[in-house]
Amino acid sequence: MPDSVLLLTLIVLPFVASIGAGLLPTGARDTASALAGAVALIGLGMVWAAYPAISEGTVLRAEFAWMPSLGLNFVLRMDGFAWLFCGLITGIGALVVLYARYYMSSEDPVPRFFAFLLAFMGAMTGVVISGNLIQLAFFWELTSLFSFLLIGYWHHLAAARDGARMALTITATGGLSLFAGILVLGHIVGSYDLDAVLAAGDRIREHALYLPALLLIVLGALTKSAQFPFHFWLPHAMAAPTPVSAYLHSATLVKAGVFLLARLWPAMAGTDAWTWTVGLAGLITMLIGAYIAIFQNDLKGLLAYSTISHLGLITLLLGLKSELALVAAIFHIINHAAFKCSLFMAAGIIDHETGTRDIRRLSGLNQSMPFTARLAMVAAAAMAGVPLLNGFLSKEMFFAEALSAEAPVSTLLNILPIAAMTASAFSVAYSLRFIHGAFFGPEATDLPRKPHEPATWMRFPVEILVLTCIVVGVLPAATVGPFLSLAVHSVLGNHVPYYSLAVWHGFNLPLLMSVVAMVAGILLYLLLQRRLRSDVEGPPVIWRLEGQRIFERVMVFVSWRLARRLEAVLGTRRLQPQLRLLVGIAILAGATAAWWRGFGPGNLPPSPVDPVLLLIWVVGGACSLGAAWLAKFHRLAALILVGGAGLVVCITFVWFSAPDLALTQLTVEVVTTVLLLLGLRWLPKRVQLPGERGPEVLSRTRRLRDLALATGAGLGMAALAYATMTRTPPDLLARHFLARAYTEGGGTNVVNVILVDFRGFDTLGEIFVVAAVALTTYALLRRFRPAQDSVEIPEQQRDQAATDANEAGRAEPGRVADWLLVPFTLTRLLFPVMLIVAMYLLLRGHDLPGGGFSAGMVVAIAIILQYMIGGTEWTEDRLRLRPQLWVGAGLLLAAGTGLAAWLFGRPFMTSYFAYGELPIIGKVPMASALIFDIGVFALVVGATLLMLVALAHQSVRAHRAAPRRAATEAGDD
Amino acid sequence: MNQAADLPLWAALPVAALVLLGAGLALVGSIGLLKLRSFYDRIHAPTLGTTLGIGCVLLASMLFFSVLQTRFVLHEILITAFMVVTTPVTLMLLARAALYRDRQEGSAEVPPVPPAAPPVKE
Amino acid sequence: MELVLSLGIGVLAGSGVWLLLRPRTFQVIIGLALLSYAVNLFIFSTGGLRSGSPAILEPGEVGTIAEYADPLPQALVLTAIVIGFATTALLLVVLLAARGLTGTDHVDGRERER
Amino acid sequence: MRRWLPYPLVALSLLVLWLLLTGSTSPGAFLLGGVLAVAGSGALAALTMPAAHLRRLATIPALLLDILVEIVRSNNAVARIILSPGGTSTRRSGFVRISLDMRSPHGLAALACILTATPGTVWVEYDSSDGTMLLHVLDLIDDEAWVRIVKDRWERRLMDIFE
Amino acid sequence: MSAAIIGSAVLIAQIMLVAAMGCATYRILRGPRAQDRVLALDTMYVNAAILLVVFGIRSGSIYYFEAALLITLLGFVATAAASKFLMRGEVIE
Amino acid sequence: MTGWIDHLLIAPIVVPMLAGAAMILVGDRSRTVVLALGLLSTAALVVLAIVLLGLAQEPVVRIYRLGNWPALFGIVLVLDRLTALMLTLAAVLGFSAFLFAICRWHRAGAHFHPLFQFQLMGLNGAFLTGDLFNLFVFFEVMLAASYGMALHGSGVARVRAGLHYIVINLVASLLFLIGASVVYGIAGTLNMADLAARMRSVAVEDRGLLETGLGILGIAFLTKAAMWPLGFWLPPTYAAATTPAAAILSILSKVGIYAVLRVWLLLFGDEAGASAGFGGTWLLLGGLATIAFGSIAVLATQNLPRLAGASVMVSSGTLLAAIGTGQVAVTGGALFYLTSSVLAIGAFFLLIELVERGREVGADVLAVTREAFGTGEEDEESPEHEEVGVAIPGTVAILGVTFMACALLLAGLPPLSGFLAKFAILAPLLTYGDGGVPATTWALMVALILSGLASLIAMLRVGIDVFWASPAPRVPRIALLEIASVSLLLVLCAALTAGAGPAMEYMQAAARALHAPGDYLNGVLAVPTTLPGGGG
Ligand code: NA
Ligand code: NA
Repeated sequence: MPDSVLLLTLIVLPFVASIGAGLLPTGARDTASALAGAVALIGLGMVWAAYPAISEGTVLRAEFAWMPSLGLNFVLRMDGFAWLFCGLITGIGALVVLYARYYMSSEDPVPRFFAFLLAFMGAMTGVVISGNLIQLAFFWELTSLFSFLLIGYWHHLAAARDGARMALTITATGGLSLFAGILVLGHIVGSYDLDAVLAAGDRIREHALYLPALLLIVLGALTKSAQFPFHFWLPHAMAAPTPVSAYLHSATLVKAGVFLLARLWPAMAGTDAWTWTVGLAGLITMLIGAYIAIFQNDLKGLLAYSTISHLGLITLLLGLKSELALVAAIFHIINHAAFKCSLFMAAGIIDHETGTRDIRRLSGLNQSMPFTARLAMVAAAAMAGVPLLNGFLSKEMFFAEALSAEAPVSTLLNILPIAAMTASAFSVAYSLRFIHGAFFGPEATDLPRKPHEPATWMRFPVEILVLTCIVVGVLPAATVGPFLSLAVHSVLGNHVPYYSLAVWHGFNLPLLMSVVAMVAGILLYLLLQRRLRSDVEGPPVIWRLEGQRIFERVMVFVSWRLARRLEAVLGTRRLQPQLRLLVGIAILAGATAAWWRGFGPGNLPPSPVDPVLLLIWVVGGACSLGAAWLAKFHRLAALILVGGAGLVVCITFVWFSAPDLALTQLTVEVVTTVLLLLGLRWLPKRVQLPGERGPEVLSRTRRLRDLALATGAGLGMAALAYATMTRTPPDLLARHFLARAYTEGGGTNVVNVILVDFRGFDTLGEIFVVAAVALTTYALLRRFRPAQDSVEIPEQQRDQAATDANEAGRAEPGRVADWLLVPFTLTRLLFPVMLIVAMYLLLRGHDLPGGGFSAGMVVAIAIILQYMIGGTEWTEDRLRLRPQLWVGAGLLLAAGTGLAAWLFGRPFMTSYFAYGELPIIGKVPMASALIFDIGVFALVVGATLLMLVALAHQSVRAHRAAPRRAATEAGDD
Repeated sequence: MNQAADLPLWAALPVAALVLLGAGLALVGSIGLLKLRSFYDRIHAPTLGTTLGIGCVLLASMLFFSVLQTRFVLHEILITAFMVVTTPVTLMLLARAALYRDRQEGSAEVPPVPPAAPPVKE
Repeated sequence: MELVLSLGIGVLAGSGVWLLLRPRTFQVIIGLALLSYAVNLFIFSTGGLRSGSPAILEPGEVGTIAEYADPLPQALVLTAIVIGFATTALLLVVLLAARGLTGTDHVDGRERER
Repeated sequence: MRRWLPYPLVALSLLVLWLLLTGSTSPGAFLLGGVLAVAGSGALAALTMPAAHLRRLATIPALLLDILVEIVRSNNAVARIILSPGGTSTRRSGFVRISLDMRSPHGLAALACILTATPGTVWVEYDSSDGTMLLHVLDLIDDEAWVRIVKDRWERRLMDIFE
Repeated sequence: MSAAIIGSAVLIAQIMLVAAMGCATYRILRGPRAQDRVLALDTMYVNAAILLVVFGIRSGSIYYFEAALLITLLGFVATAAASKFLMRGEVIE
Repeated sequence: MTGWIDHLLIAPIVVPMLAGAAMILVGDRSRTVVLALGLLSTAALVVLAIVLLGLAQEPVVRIYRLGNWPALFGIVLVLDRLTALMLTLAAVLGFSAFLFAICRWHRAGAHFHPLFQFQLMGLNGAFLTGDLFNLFVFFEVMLAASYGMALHGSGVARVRAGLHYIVINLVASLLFLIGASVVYGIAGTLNMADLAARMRSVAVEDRGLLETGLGILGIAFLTKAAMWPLGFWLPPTYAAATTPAAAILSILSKVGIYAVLRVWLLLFGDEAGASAGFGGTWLLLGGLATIAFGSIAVLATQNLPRLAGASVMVSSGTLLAAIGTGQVAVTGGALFYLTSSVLAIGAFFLLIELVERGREVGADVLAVTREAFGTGEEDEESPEHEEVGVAIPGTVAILGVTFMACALLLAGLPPLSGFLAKFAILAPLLTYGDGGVPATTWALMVALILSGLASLIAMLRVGIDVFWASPAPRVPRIALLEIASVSLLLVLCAALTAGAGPAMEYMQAAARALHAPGDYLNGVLAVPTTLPGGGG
């Protein structure tokens, strides 16, 4: 089988099967477990198939391009070490699947469970056979993710949710740190390829960035392997179904951390920094984990802390500067997987059969489930390091290393043997507690369920694992020896030290230490009997130091309270500060650039001051400042002043030879004023109260700040304008347009030719803006709901209605019709006049000031005038306006004119003009631009009316609603 | 201003006079806006500008362009016509609005609402 | 003349910014109107100021920069005026809707509590 | 004819308007102007404008001349009032209520235009139920004089034309 | 000669007209009543229209005429709307 | 003179333009016709975008001279890799949002469909145009339509947020105008390529003024890109908008990024003479601040729409900072990130509503106290029934999977493209500093990692709360099209992961072209082979 097929099958199959399992129906327990089991066995088969090549020292490798430009390829790489892990993953995986089939309730929707388990298997495989470190980080995070899903499988339980959340938060954070560390490592080495990195050990250790890389990567490994101070997530992960714990928390997930440390050992280990970080963390974890484990009342909790402790042991071994320690570490990885997995399974059986895992409630199970008890005892003995079991062997190696390792500082060296013995004694104590507490003593009578032996196949995986513990313990060299050698060789290459896997090394110091630890452990357990039976939760001395509590406090503070406070400080949801910032930063941006480079007035001699325009701008400035002053309490005045300022702008345009601008400005001015007046009716009355004058200190400073900003903006604009105006304007475009407006654009009004031809695309976009706005206002006004105090009919009208009601024989609107009699007549007469003027502006636009826009505005004004004087109903009875139709037709006409050029093989918006000869009329200019302008015209008429009429209709609605409201109010009284 | 040089003196003098007269009337009207005491007095002031004021200037403009272009320019008539038609609309609405507001405040300056007329029998 | 117009633009912009920073929606819309006058004039002014130059070509004429004002800024201003008009209308309707829905004409849709 | 050209006089005025605007008397201008004028009068018809039937057209020029004279006279008078230093204190302004006989909306509109166009008088209010009009006069010396001026000088002549 | 006469007359006239606009502005600013402000705006429009006609004479160009025309034809709509607002509390009923 | 293939350049603008206009004409008369037009247009845009993506890979920069005027005097559309990429993103997002909208949301107010088309037209126009003022116009088209989209459905929250959104954008538009007119006043051109060509030769005494104008212009862009402290408007606006509107709005902030990429790299590249690298540090610092603030905002909310809005800020900040480093390869990575983040955030916005549909009213209020971090009292469950899993209904399961996918994308975790996107920025960033690694690189690295962590924590909090902690989830009614539209975007993210190699090559090529705009300049400013002028 080619390497690539083998490796791909190994990694892809679990994911594919995971999707398959996820799609199974809820009740398909057998199908799902069969699928999962088959995948694990196939994987195991693949591992088996790879053995011949691996045993020859070949590294299986398959590489696929992924992001080659960034040095990221999908590399699958299996050496002896990876092979060993693959064996653990698939082999123990198969056993766990079998166990889970019986453990999980038939009511449980297990296909989901197996889907997660399979995906996890794939991710874990990915971690161990990644040949690219980025890819390793990729799968690393996936293991966190799927372990999260597995831990939270029973998400209806709060403990499961919390445990899952904590596990993911910590391991994924570690994963991100690992990712960063790998990036730094890649920067040092110049490649993320594992082989390249492993080959560059010396360069890495000497690089300035070694320490950051080391810290980041170690952080990732320690979090994953539940090392102090990140250990606390693991006990909470016990909320997962027991098969999950048996798989993830003994053999796979938590081993990923130590796997990584071992993997990178040749590249990164061997420095003081390494020993201090990795070794110290392992040492502390080993002790704390073992100590706490003694005081756990939950069987799984005990096993969890024991796992922490054993992983601490492995980490400590990896942290030492010794090849032999590495051998011991790898050996213990295997051993721990076997005994811990079987113990988890045993704990699960107890839980399954009795309904509880509380050591204090359990008792005398030896009677009801003797076979399980034997199995558990053997496994626990292996955990305690009893001779002739696998745990003893690696423990002996550890003791030997503790005595001989070279530590960076002698103090560490001195405490190592003592620490090793202490931890070992603790592990004896908690192993005793596990066995003694659950299986011995009088038979418990108040258990939730009546205990009996589990189903045969549920016990089978435990039997296999316990058997392994015994066989390895008795015949280490013959059984595990070759595999261990393979793994060690693939990590250390040529530097493998001599080590012996014999059961008996003669009477030596390590053996003495073992005996002492054993005796001390038994004594400790006996001493603690009373305390352990009491209801006191947690270990003495450090019971307050609960990692979870601290973690949650910190998380709530940092990620919620602090974040909210910071968001309030650094951000705002109010408009005024946002605008202040925007204006302020714009001023700053301009000022900084100006200050950096400096700009002064240009060299153009200033044109002589026209006293008339000067005076006009005195008026304009007064209007502008007046509007700013009065806008709060005298809205109408402000509006009128804006009108005045607009008029000044309009005159300025005239002054500087821009009649088109003047016309447009004027029409826009009028329509805007009418619009704002229409809106004024719906705003609250705002009158200046006597008390409102004196501004408080706070608001005074705020006003001063705003005044400064406004002054800054004004001065800035003035400076910018003056500097621009006094520079010779570049005239390339101007020349071009002036020269070609008539000859190539067919019009004498250059501005209009630019608008409808040279830059007609701008105009096309512009009318779509108008259309979009009109549609939006229409849509918004359809849902308009006036404020409570604006709903009522204005008092003017109510007063008049009351007066009219007193007059017999006069209908309510009578008076109004009277006052409006003359204006009514005159404005109706003006209607056709305005239309004719509009046509005039439209048709001559290309050659003379005018054009579609101003013409459209005039028509809209003409119509709105009728609305104003005649009233909505009257006008709409007579003029059937379909503003939306005008809008649509206008847009299509304008766009269609642009499109028509395609028919002639020209680009969009290419114009066409010619002078046609017509009888009687004579020469007639025919320009496609005119049709375009007519489109603009139609759109402007439609859009303006759509907005104005929609706004006007609100009054009609209010009038209709008012009597209704009056009626209901009367009914309420 | 270049074209003005081409204007014969006989035309220039009346054009100048008319322009000054018109502008003067408009100014006087606007001064009235400042000087006159009540709103109802002030409402008369701008009509100086809207009638004779603009009329004189338009006449000047007609004269100026007609002589220069040696043909009649009659555009300006339109402005006059528009002014005549539009001014009453504004002023009537405005006067009426002021009347309403003053009555509302019970001002003694304005006449009260006329007594109810006898119902008209059809 | 340039100084006069620059100062005019400055006054319009300053008044506009002042109003923009006020708390009432109506003040804001008036401020934006003034600001867009300032900006329109500014765009217009970038083509240089030409008083009394002809605005329209003679038929068949090839215009020159010596005689005519730069027409491009004018075209840009026209587009800007139209877009400004449309957005002012929209803002008006939105502020009315906000006033209707929230019951206040404060820009934040609620009075500032102090 | 009525259907296509509801207001011939209006249409004619619109044509004149068009010709004045374009400043052209070419056949093309006439043709286009004519079409637009007819369309414009149609638009007016849509607004259900009551048609005016003018009579005694011959009196119009004299009326216009009178109006012009009156405008010049009152411009002078009002300008004096404004400019004279004490003009504001000795003068009395006030409202005059005048009962009108004219009912034609066109006639009333014309009257309003005349009164507004002559500085010193402003039409304030009109009550159709009894046909009274409220006039504000800047320089009100004699109420009755104003009633006479309005009724004799303007209303009667307008009624001749419009009713 | 003609140029000087017309030129100075036009300049004086324009200054008078701007002064007139200034008066109107003062009235807008001072009020006291809303109707005064509306009236002043109307006056301002008229003065502006006259100013533009005079400017037409000054520049000898007929292209500014339309602006004056539009001011007279459309300017009143704004003031009429404001008046209507004062009179009835809303512009369109 | 122009082959049909040249017209393809303008088709992304013309198609929605015509569709929208026709929709207005049809009005309320036939809903079917409107829907058919919409479907036709949005689907056509996807096809067009793919074709243009192909065209963009040809070595020449394609240009389209509107009105057949030479590039200097008329307006040109330019197609390069970046443009094609942005067009594709807009088209895909548009298509998804359209499918989502027609299930129910388009009935929430009037004129949804034409506004939607105009929105797409504005976006496409902004991406295609090569003219600074025309860019303004299309910004306005886009914004005008976006106002409609943001306000679609009305209601207090939308109107309140919409008011802020509109006012701020109006001010930003004015700044844009000021900047553009200074550019015209000094450089005398509006064509971006021409402007770039003239940058070197700007007189010393004019350079300060020009840079002032460009600085102001930059503020306008950065406001739209929601850079801190100019982007506070974004989360509330997007959160308040209706779902499809929010999805389509989410690409709007990227238009600001696009503008920065386009204009800034064009004008201030290495060839800009004295102005080279103008403001780059500010871009980088602003980006970092935006990441920080966005991450804080992500953490500070339990409300999914706000969370999504804050995520948009994080993504904007990341892009700004990456661009601010001024390195080609980092820009390439940024483009990869841009693609991934647009798709992810779009999917997330669509998903949020589906998720919330199944939630009980007020659930999240309770959740904050009860389940923020499990600090509340533990639930009391009876031990007999506890250890049996709860079956998850299919709909909820699909939602859960899609939610998880979005969470992973936002947090930058594998297996979807979020992880690779961060890698694509970080890897070249670290590789560059061959001597020492500059502090800003570390800062950006920390910011990226921590922002991912913040997203993870926030999404975890909300996800657990929604999918796990709610008692007996009510199965929401979800149309197939709705979930399909979300899935489409997520599948694209997966495809981006799988095809990361070719995708990254495209992005790198685009980045190289952006940093060395010689081809762009030559392509745009080439003398047309045909006679100019539209006459005759
Ligand atoms: Na016990
Ligand atoms: Na009068």
